[in-house]
Amino acid sequence: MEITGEFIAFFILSVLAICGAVFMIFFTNVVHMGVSMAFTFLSIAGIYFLLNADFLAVIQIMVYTGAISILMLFGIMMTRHKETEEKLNRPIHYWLSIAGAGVLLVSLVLLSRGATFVSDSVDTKGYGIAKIGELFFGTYMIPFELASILLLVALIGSIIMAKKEGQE
Amino acid sequence: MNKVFAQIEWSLLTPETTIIAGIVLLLLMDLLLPASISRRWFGLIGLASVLGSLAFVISQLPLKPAEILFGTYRLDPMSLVFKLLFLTSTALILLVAMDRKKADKTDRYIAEEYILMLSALLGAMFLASSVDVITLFIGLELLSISSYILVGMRKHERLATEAAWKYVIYGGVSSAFFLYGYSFLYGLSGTTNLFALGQRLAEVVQSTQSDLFIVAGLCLMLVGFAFKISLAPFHMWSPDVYQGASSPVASFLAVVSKAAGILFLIRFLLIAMYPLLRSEVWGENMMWVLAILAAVSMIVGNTVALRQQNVKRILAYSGIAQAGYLFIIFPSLQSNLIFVSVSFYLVVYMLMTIGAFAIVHVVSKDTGNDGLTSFDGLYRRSPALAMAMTLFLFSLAGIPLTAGFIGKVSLSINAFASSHLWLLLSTLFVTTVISYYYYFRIVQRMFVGKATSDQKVSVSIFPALAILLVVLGTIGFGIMPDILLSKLETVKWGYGLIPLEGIQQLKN
Amino acid sequence: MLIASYLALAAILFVIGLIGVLTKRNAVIVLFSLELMLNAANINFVTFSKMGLVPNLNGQVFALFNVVVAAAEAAVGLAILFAIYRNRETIDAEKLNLLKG
Amino acid sequence: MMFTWAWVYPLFPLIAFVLLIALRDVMKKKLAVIVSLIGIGVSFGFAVYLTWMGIFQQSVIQTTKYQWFSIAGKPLYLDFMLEPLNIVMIFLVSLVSLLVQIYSMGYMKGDARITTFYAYLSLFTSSMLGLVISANLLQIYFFWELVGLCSFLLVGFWYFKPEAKEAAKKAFIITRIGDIGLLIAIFMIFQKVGSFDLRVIQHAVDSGVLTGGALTTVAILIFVGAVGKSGQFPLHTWLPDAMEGPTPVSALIHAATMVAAGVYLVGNLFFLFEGSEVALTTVAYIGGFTALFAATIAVTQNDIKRVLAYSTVSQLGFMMLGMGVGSVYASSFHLLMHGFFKALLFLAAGAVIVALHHEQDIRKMGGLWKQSKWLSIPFLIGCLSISGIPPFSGFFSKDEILYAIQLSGKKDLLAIGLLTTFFTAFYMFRLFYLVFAKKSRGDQKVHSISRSMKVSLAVLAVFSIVGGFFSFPTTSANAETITQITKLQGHAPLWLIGSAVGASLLGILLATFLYVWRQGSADGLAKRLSWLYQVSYRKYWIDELYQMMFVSSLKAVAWFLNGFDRFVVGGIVRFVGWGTMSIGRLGSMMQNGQIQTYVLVSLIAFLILFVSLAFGRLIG
Repeated sequence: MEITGEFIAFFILSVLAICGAVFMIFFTNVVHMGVSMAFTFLSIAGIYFLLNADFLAVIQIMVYTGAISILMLFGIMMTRHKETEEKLNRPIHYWLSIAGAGVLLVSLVLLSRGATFVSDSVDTKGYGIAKIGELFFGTYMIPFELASILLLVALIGSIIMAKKEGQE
Repeated sequence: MNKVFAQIEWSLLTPETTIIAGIVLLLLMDLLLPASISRRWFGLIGLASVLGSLAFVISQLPLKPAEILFGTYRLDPMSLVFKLLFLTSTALILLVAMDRKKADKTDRYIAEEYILMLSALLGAMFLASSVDVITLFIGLELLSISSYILVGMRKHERLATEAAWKYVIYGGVSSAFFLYGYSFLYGLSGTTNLFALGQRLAEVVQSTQSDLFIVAGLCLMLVGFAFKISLAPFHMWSPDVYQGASSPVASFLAVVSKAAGILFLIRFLLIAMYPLLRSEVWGENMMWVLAILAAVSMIVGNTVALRQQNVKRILAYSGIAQAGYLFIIFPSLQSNLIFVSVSFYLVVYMLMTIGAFAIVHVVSKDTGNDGLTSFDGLYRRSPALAMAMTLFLFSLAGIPLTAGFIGKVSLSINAFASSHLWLLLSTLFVTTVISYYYYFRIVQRMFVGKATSDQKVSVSIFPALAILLVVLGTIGFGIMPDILLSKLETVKWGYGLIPLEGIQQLKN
Repeated sequence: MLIASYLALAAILFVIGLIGVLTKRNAVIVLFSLELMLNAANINFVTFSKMGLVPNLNGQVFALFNVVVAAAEAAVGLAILFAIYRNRETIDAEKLNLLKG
Repeated sequence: MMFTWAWVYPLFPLIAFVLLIALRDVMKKKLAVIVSLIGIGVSFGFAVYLTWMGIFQQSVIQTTKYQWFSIAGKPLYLDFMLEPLNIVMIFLVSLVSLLVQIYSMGYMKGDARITTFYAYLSLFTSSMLGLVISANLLQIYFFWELVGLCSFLLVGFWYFKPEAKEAAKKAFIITRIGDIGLLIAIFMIFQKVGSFDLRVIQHAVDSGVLTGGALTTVAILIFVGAVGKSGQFPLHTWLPDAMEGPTPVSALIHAATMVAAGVYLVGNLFFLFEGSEVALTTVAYIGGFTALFAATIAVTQNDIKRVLAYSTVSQLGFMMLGMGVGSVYASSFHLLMHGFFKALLFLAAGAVIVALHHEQDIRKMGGLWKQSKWLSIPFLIGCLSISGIPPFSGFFSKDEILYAIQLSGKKDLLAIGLLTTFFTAFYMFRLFYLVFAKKSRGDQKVHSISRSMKVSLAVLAVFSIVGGFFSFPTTSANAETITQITKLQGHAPLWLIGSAVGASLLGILLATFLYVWRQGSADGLAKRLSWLYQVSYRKYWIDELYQMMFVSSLKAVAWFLNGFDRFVVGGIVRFVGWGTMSIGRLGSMMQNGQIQTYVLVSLIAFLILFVSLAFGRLIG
């Protein structure tokens, strides 16, 4: 395989992403878990850059690495009961989960391996933010508006659920 | 670009905009009215906007199929029927939901509750009128996220929050499976339009002789569909969530959410997958998958229901079984007739489920719990309620003279007429017999059990109206099903499954 | 650069996310893992948007929509967890099992 | 001018039911009974009119049909038929219902839920009448289920008795096994023919659309439904247990009408059976076997109602046997006569039970002959009738069936028929003697029976005596009817009549010998005349014979069949229950409240799906 800059970048980013995710699984300190997950999200943003999805990468950093990670850390802080995560008390469940996930992984990787018929490179000059904007306010205008209602609903819902009672 | 927008017939969207207007109005009222004013009548605003929307939908008749922006919004007979179904059920559920406890702890979120119900409805309506996966997905998520919160609204109750949590996680996982699966199909087709998708997939299969990615994608997506429809073994969230949610919300999930999932599945399979389903191997495989899901649902739903002590859980399991009944017809996807049966059964299912949950709501409000015991001796206390509940349960069980019987007959007939799935039908018959047991158990408790108090169960005017309407429907469609069936038979279902140009060609 | 590598990366992240959902006891981490699964799906979309059989921007647009949905889901999920924490002082996934049977 | 509204028959009892159920808290009990009686009375009035017009005047009765709904583009009609078989059934059902309701005024007096009881009875009558006028399979099924439901409600009417509850459950489950067969048959027919309409189906059979293996399968599946409802072997076990219900219910539902519905169904759909030799043979042999073995069991029973219940099973088997050898005429005739005398026997037995303070064990009864002529004479009439002694009604109809068997040429079945006749006479007179002969074995004073009960007994007794003199209506050869009922050619030969009556007399004689003479002879042996010594000497070997033939062998049969009931049929019932419950238990065990388990279950299900569909190709 020819070693290109893209390959090296992909290699580093994916190792980072996978490590972050794996550490999340194996860490015992809950805060560490959150931080390692943030790393994964950041690496995914890098992957998006590699795939010429600049706008999405920026959004990924802002929403995931920024907002959601911080939100989750807040969540961990505010609901912290114990600092460390304990192991599951259900060994059968645990091992079945690992086995099931293993089978899934094997089949998905085998599946990806078979993706040879997919064209390998494409002209991505047109993948600019302007084009995305056109799509959003053209073809996908209706789902776009719908998404705004979705966010409104999420906002209202979060407020209801998270609000402390008895303040008034 | 501006010209394009000017040409689009935005007036098609009036039913949806009416709902949005209702949401905005509720938000503003809640904001502007002083806290001291009771918000209990807000339900009327919600109801008004639903009824307004219903009127607009009806005013779109006689229907001219139309599309906006490449099918991201589309109006065809299928979407119209399902919208009518969603709107009617929401209207009935709103009537029930207006009956609230005195000084309920959730009273301060009364406006939000109606807003969320309307927004969930809005999601379902957009889902009903689209053939674009993005709109379908966003509509589905709007429905889901609104429902998550609706379930957890009574946040001072442990059961409610726990139910909401389970719903979010299960819903999230199935969304992830759905998206992951669809990503493969996108990779093959590069489109989000269902018609283009179907065409492209058929070409791909022909040119590469491989359908591995399609199978993988479809299997992954099925998790998402089966979750929404609560088909076993992807049903496990539903009993817990129904129990934790308030009864009106549970009936909303059981009816609107389920019907939306079914519509999505129908459109997806019959538009995007249809070219493949017609091929022998593919069709056969898919037939078996759906048949197994249906059989497992019937068996699991009906047997586990036997062990339940909580009425809402019983109804949840019964809903799982009902989804299974509905699916006996799907293995024979070729037939156009299935739509008549499916839509008729959905209407019937809507009536009896909303009715049953409405009574659970009224009774549990009175007794303070929704266990089986709360129904003890209901006949002595409120004969009318007990009779209505008996009717709904009989209808769910498929006893003659109720709409449920006709629904089951019409499903079985079409399943017979177009396929040879004896196994599925035998399962239907056998599990129906099993189901008698737990339905009768409730009936027995109502008529024979000893009531803990002699007081009448108080029912306020709105839920009484809803129950009355539902009773009339259940009996009416049971005795004179032709009122509805003949209407449904004239609907041009096929228009919902072909591109707009195709429809215009057909018309000329 | 092979498309298979990207797809494999997505698959690995998806499965790790799933393991997190299945085995973590802290509910916040469960929610976090769920986000990871959604992200994995997004990687697929973006990959196909560049290297699919019919590459176009629709994949990226879909991914953007997914980000919106995922964020909304995360917010709502976390808010629900707060409510649970207020109710019973714990968000241990193993203890959230009042509803069963 | 003949009125064509067939639906009036079920209508009035239905109205009565609705009124009774709706107003059962406000209505006085007396009024409720009157309302119910009026409902069935009106229907009976119409039935008499119909019988007069349709049978005695032989006018052709037109019926109209109404479109109900359409499925798959095919209209479904509410369709009625008023052919001779239907008219007779309407007459039988409405008459027995009316009499049972009159009887219940006395029998159920003082029961707190008498209004409910009458409501259920009305609903039953209504649905039974609906059943016998339906000309559409789906409609038949509809009412078929409804009568089953009423039976369930009425068997379990005294739900506070655990046995009643169990019996209701058993009846429900076992008849449902048959119903599934019937339902599958109905849908198979629809698939092949495209209609539920009996006329269309008949046409399809005639024109060869439905033929061969499919026809056999359909016919046998329909027979499975009839087996469940009519208590044929091996689904008979629910019927004796159903005797836990109130006795009027046993008389109406489990003797005269509902259990005969299976026979009626076979008769009504006889055109399906006609085309298939296999199906007919199955019907004949199952019927014959049931007739014989139920009769032998009846010999060993000690509960008065259970004897009658087994007798019902046996007689229904006899009717099936008649159907199986191809004579709708003979079987329907016997069905009608059986309806009269079995209802009479049950109502009399109910009166006995009331008179003896709810004692049902015949070993503790006796001597009622002298105490109450009102009980003993109707009971005797019933016994003579069922035994087939001329000129009582049973003689005529039984004779026709035996003649039909003889015509079919099946010697083995004829032997079974005669043997059944013998056993029938024997167990009926055993019952009669134990209850009525000799001295009273209990020492309580006998209750007097009320007037309403006497009326019903008297009417049924009259019908049991004279019923046989009216011949069963037949269809004219050129009429377009669904059920062709034609008289048997010629008359039964004298030897057949002679051997049938002889078998009965032998049975009666044996019973007399064993239960009347033998007992008396034991104490005062020395004082008797010498021929009594002879008798007592003979008694010795008759005792041996009795011991060998009846006590031992029948006990063995009974033991075997009891085992069959308990282990095989009961086993099936239990297994169905157990299997269902364990799937339920497993399902609810997995539902352990952990969302992670739920996700895991879904994951595994998904993997099974995915791997089975695609994994092979993934590796390859």
